[in-house]
Amino acid sequence: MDLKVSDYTTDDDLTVINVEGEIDVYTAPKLREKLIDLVNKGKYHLLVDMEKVEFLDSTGLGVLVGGLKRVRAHDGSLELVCTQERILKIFRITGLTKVFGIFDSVDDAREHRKKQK
Amino acid sequence: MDLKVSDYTTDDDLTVINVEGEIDVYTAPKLREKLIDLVNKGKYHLLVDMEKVEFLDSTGLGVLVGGLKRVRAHDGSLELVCTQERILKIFRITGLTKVFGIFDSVDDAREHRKKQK
Amino acid sequence: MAPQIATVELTFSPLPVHVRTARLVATAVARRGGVEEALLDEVRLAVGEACSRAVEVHQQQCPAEPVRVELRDGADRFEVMVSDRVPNDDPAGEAATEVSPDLAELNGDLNLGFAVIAGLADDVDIASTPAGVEITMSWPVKKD
Amino acid sequence: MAPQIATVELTFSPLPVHVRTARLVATAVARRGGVEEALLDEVRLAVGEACSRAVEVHQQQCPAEPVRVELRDGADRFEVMVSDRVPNDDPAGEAATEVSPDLAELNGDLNLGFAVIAGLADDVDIASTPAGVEITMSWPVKKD
Ligand SMILES: Nc1ncnc2c1ncn2[C@@H]1O[C@H](COP(=O)(O)OP(=O)(O)O)[C@@H](O)[C@H]1O
Ligand SMILES: Nc1ncnc2c1ncn2[C@@H]1O[C@H](COP(=O)(O)OP(=O)(O)O)[C@@H](O)[C@H]1O
Repeated sequence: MDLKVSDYTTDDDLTVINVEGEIDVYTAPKLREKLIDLVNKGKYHLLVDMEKVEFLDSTGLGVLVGGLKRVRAHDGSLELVCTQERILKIFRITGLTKVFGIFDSVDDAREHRKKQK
Repeated sequence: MDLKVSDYTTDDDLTVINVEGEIDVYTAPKLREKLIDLVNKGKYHLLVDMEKVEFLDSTGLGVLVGGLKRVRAHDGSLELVCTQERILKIFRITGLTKVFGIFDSVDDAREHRKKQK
Repeated sequence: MAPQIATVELTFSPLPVHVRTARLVATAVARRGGVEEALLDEVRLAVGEACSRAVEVHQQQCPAEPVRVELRDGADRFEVMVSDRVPNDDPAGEAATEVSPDLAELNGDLNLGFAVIAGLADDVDIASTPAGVEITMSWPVKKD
Repeated sequence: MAPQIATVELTFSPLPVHVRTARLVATAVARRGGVEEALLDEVRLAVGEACSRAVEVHQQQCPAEPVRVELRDGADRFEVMVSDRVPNDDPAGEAATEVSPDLAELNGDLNLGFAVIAGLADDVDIASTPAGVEITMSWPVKKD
């Protein structure tokens, strides 16, 4: 199962990254490139939609953490959309649920973002 | 994928054996037992419906050939229903298309049987 | 052809259930190695036949020894070698016998397995070494 | 516990793509060995993590050596051992470090892989031998 990564930016300047497939040691570099690319283009508010992710390992986690560090350097944010228990479990095991904002939907994340402004 | 084997006998005394799943070195003994069991019960006209067979190897072929030998010993018959190209190919490669009557459907096989009587 | 390295090797106790594992692995590695979808069915079946045969001879002669499958993902061929540890077998001789559809012949051991391998693999080599029998099969690869 | 035999062994060149093969094989053998469906996700992930780690150290230190995965289908446990050929590593020490959610700590190497393994495998043992590092994990089996 290969990894598909696409993105779009909303009018409130949030860049939503849709990830589909398996994020593992084989495919994580692709996601990493996408995140680096977006930051280089000045997109510092990222929301990674994980709803279509079928598998996630620590390499994938590492890439998300790396992305977070990058956007933080620009006072940005990297948050996640994830409701899948098997994926959430991996964030929980590694303590990363406390590091990432995790939302039930893209709309929830945008709502939250508006309130914080 | 395990193998499911079930059977019923029509009023024209044909016993239809429905086989579902993979017939290979691991599961073929199950089909073999069913054929032996039917012959022991006096069922000498067998029609094996292969439409739901997902995989067939030479062990499975061997079991069908073994069944054919058994019913022939009682002037019986063992025929097949198979339209799947990937399964037919295996009969063709081994020359067994010339040994088994192969039909497109259970009805076709019954029709053929009536004409021969 | 350039020397090929064994990228994945599987060894397993000679039990029918592990033939399924071997089929699964061979198909997955072949797919990733660039073997066309249309050929994967052939890989699955031919590797299964070679492994079934090896399991059978091991069960008879050396049930404690594992069967070995080597998958080599070469530049232009995907190669599979299945080796058993039972020498003095005569698989090539058997394989040479054409399968006859004559029912009279079905009394003997038909070696349908070899017929299937020969019919499916693009290229087959059966070698009888002092250690045992090695069946090597290969298929073309489309690299992108 | 009774001595267990290695029923299936997989060795592969240290490439990320083969970690996928290892996950596939481990999950298939675990399923057939009687590991409950609910636990298979954990097997898949933990084996993947151990193999990813081994691939990484091999790529750095011995890219020509294969990584080995042994799957032992025991009477009451399904056991997986992943071994690399890179000694003098200190995986146990690293593993002992608790993963802290403090962002300040994310600058260092988090060893998220070990955190995942430790969190998922029912029983984990990490041994540093002169030959390399062996990570052994196991899960309960329900035999019918
Ligand atoms: N496999 C991994 N295991 C643990 N932590 C990782 C892993 N991969 C990346 N990280 C963490 O993510 C950070 C960023 O890694 P990476 O994506 O390679 O970007 P960078 O180029 O900034 O190093 C690393 O400093 C490390 O803390
Ligand atoms: N794996 C096989 N390869 C080739 N021929 C086989 C195989 N299995 C069975 N046969 C053929 O089918 C016949 C019947 O085999 P089997 O089903 O074991 O019943 P039997 O109890 O009559 O030997 C065998 O004599 C042989 O010709």
